[in-house]
Amino acid sequence: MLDPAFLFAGILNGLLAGGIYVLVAVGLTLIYGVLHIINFAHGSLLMLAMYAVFWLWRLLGVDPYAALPVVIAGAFAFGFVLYRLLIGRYNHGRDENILLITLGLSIVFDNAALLFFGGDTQTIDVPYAGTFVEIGAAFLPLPKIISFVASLLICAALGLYMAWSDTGKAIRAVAKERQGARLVGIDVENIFAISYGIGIACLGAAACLLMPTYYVTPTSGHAFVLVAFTIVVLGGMGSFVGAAVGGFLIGITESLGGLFLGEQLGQIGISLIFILILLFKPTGLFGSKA
Amino acid sequence: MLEIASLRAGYGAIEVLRGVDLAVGAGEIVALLGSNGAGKSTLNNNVSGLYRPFGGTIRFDGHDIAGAPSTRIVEAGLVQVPEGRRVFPTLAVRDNLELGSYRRGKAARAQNLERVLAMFPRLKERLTQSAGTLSGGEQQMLAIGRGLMAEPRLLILDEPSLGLSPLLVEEMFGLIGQLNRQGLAILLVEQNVVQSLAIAHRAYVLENGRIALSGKASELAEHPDLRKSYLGH
Amino acid sequence: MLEVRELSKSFGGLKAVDRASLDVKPGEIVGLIGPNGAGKTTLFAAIAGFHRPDAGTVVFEGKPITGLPPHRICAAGMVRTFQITQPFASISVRENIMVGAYHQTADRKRAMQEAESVAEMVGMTDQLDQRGADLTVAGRKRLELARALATGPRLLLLDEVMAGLNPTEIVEIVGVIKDIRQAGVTILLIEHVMQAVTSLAERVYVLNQGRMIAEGTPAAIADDPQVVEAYLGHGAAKVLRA
Amino acid sequence: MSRPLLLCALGLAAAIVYPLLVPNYLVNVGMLIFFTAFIGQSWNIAGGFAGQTSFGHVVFFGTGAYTSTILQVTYGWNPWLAWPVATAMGGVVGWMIAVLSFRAGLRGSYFALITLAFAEVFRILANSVSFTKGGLGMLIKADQRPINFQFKDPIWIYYLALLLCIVSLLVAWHLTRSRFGARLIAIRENEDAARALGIDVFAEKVKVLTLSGAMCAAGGTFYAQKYLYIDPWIAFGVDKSVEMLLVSMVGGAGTIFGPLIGSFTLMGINEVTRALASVVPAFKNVQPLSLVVYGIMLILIVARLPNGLMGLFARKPRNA
Repeated sequence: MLDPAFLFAGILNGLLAGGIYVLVAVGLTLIYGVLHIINFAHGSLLMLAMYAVFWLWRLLGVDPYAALPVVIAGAFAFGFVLYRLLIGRYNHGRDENILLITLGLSIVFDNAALLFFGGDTQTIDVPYAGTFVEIGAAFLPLPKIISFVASLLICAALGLYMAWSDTGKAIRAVAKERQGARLVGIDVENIFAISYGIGIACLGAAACLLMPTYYVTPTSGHAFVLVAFTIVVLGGMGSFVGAAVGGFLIGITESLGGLFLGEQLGQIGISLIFILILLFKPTGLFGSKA
Repeated sequence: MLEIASLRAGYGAIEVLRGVDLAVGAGEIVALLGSNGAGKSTLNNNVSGLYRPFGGTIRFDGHDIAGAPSTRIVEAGLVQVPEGRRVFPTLAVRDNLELGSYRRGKAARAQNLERVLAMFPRLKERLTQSAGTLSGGEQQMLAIGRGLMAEPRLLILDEPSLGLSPLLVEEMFGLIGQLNRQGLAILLVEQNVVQSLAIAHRAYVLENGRIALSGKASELAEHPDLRKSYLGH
Repeated sequence: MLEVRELSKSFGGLKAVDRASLDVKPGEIVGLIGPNGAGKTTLFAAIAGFHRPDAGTVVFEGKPITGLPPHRICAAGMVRTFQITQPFASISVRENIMVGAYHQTADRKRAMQEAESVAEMVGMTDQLDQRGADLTVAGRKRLELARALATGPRLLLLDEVMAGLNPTEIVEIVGVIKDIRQAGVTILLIEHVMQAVTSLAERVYVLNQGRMIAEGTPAAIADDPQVVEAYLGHGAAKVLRA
Repeated sequence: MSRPLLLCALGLAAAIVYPLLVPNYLVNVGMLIFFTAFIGQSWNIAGGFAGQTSFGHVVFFGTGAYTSTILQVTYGWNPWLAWPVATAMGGVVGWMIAVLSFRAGLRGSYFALITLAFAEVFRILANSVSFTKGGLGMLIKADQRPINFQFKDPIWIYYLALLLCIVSLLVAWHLTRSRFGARLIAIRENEDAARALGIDVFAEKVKVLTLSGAMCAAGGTFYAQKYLYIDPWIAFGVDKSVEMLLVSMVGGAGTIFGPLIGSFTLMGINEVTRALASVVPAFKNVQPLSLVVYGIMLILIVARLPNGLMGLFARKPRNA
């Protein structure tokens, strides 16, 4: 029989992982919700951001948490420019085209990383990495708790920005009613680029929060791609609340799947959820229309 | 105020407007009439900068705005309330109105909001409701309210009576008259010929991309060709 | 030939078509008109199997076809065109029409011959090698007609073939449609260009806000007060005398 | 003889003579070009002609590779006999994925992503269940006799790859001249219009994915026999999916020779970067550089050249 304390620890671990997933998925769902494009380069961009955090630490000794503002700003700028120069220009009215372009980007990023950084696994040594906190029967690493709290705070800040600022409102307006937005004088193309930038900025934040406990290799992004898509599809494409709920659900599923089915087979849950949702409830839990 | 000369426009390879001349003076209500597919919405969308015209000029206050981006046109005070309302369905009524002053009229946002809400008390009751849950008539008021938040100097109303009950249609035309009496110039694009002619100073009838008739509204109402342009007979 | 009875179709509470009925007899050209948003295209889509109707029946040549998928309806001998033309952009006009012709035969040679003879009928012989994407608006409209015709239908549903055409092009396409009828194809058409409807259709149905409000000859329709009000607004019938 | 036919005959003659003139290493490169063109063509039939972009075509490849290998290793089948069974299994998997996805109405990007997820499920399963030997992979006992689908002289496997490639070209050629192919193209260009013209879009899409899956599975068996080893990552990893998509897209999706030209280009870039690596020591890992180049080509082609490299050769009829 399974020890309930064991189960509790599993769920807790899943929740903690879910915090980061939420952040990654919020970026993806924002991009989808506003631009109606699927950003296949999401994982690779996260990987690049993780390398940025790694090199900031290795070369300049910047603590990953201290790097947050810089990496977030840098990621935003990178996303903004990427959209302006490439993604915004060439959809030719077919959504697969953007999927293919972002696939092309991920091929370029992954292999450029391999070329320049090599295939070795890179980690950051921070003094607080070995600190654990005891909650019930579970021992949880302090950085994971920090990253969990910080992800939620960043998501909340983003939520407030979307609710209260003019730009945030304009983003939400553009998501559903582009022509109406143009007619009140919103520069829709600019809002698109800003939205893409914010989506990538979320990845920058996630990278800072991940690095103290995680490692980076040129294929690190892969682990997150299908997970992020699954969360977004589960929650409903374009839905923020959905991304949040989906992030935690997937975090827990993964954690418990690993517990019951073992490390290898445990991952199957994610893909199966993804397939089943697409086949039987493509609107997800909170989506309005697929 | 608005002067359009030999405007040619369309979508892709389709030429919808084949040389249109039209003008709206300060303080006027001008009605733009015509059956479906005559090119009324194409005209609006080119004036508002959603599309780039193929040729011709569009002048607003003497400046050529043909092909200028919509952001600049709104900034200049030429605001369109589009057909089908185009409100932001997931945003609250208040947010919809506030976004009306995204590009213009931001400084006086609070006063303008008061003014618009005084004009549409029904919107005041629903400030926190999302716009998608409003009825058709309420959405139309919201769309007009949103347009007014930009302190327009010329307001284009595209089919404001479409889909409204006869009672609401009366109310809508009353409102248009009221806005005009406050000094606002209005280009009214309508299918509802009789009521539009009753309220407008001058009118144009668009037929297959060209102006088929134009003149004083009172005279046009009597014109035998008006009916023919709609019913072919 | 075609009997539509009490057909209804709603989208999220909005009744786009509300118990509409119409009949088409063999050899006729029948018009379906109505102001913007009247539900004409929705009615067409429901007849041709693109939307499943909520209620009502569609009978074609005595066989019930309500709710059948479009390819089954096409196989029964009824085919529609689209208001916004949908050419297969990257292939030639000949290949476009052949897609329709393959409905009648699996043989490539015969499909090609059929495509060429249909092209001649709609006046596209010179454009057979042009890409679908490179056609002018008038060319696209003709292609739309030709492809549908190549499937060998007995009833053709035409959705605004004249929208976006200039007066000369309208005259030409009216001629083409008359030829098609002469060749034995019955036609039901949605149209905005009233002059064209008047010169083509023997009978006209008028749809307004999802309901069928009138039926008759084009001349009679134009005098119907309900129709006048639908087109020109409330009170128009009194104000505007013929 | 018409000019294109003459070119084909010349190309074929060159392909037949080529392995007789070059060292084994280059015979192997040639084999890879034709093999990649073959599996690329299997992608192209669904993704290029019918417009059903798949991101997980490797699911068929792996199905073929594992089916024949398991039949051979575990049940002692002769690989030549296992080959058609593996091919059929690929067809079945294609049919199943198509029925599920198209019944649910998935199109465009959604279809692409669900194929990716199916491939992941298969990979994780192959990694976990016992009859595939899990992550250890499966080794086919070397016994280099033609009766075992193993050849001592690489020239034979080269000719087999060439034959597969020719068959795939003929399939694609047939698509350009048949009703089935015309319908697929119509579906790619505009599903609604295709439907209106009497095409049973669902049935045709299922058919094409079944065909494509079967072809790709045949490639899987070929691969397993050539290298005598497969594991979950080789058989179901995302890399092969991307490779199939890339060669077709870069060469020209929906064209007969697109995958072959794309495959030729990919191998060409590979060889150039390999040569470069021997000169510039910093680039000691070759593979990523050629993929960077290839990724950039993919982006440029989607952005600027919808017909791929083929678009540079074939001048489209254009009306003045």
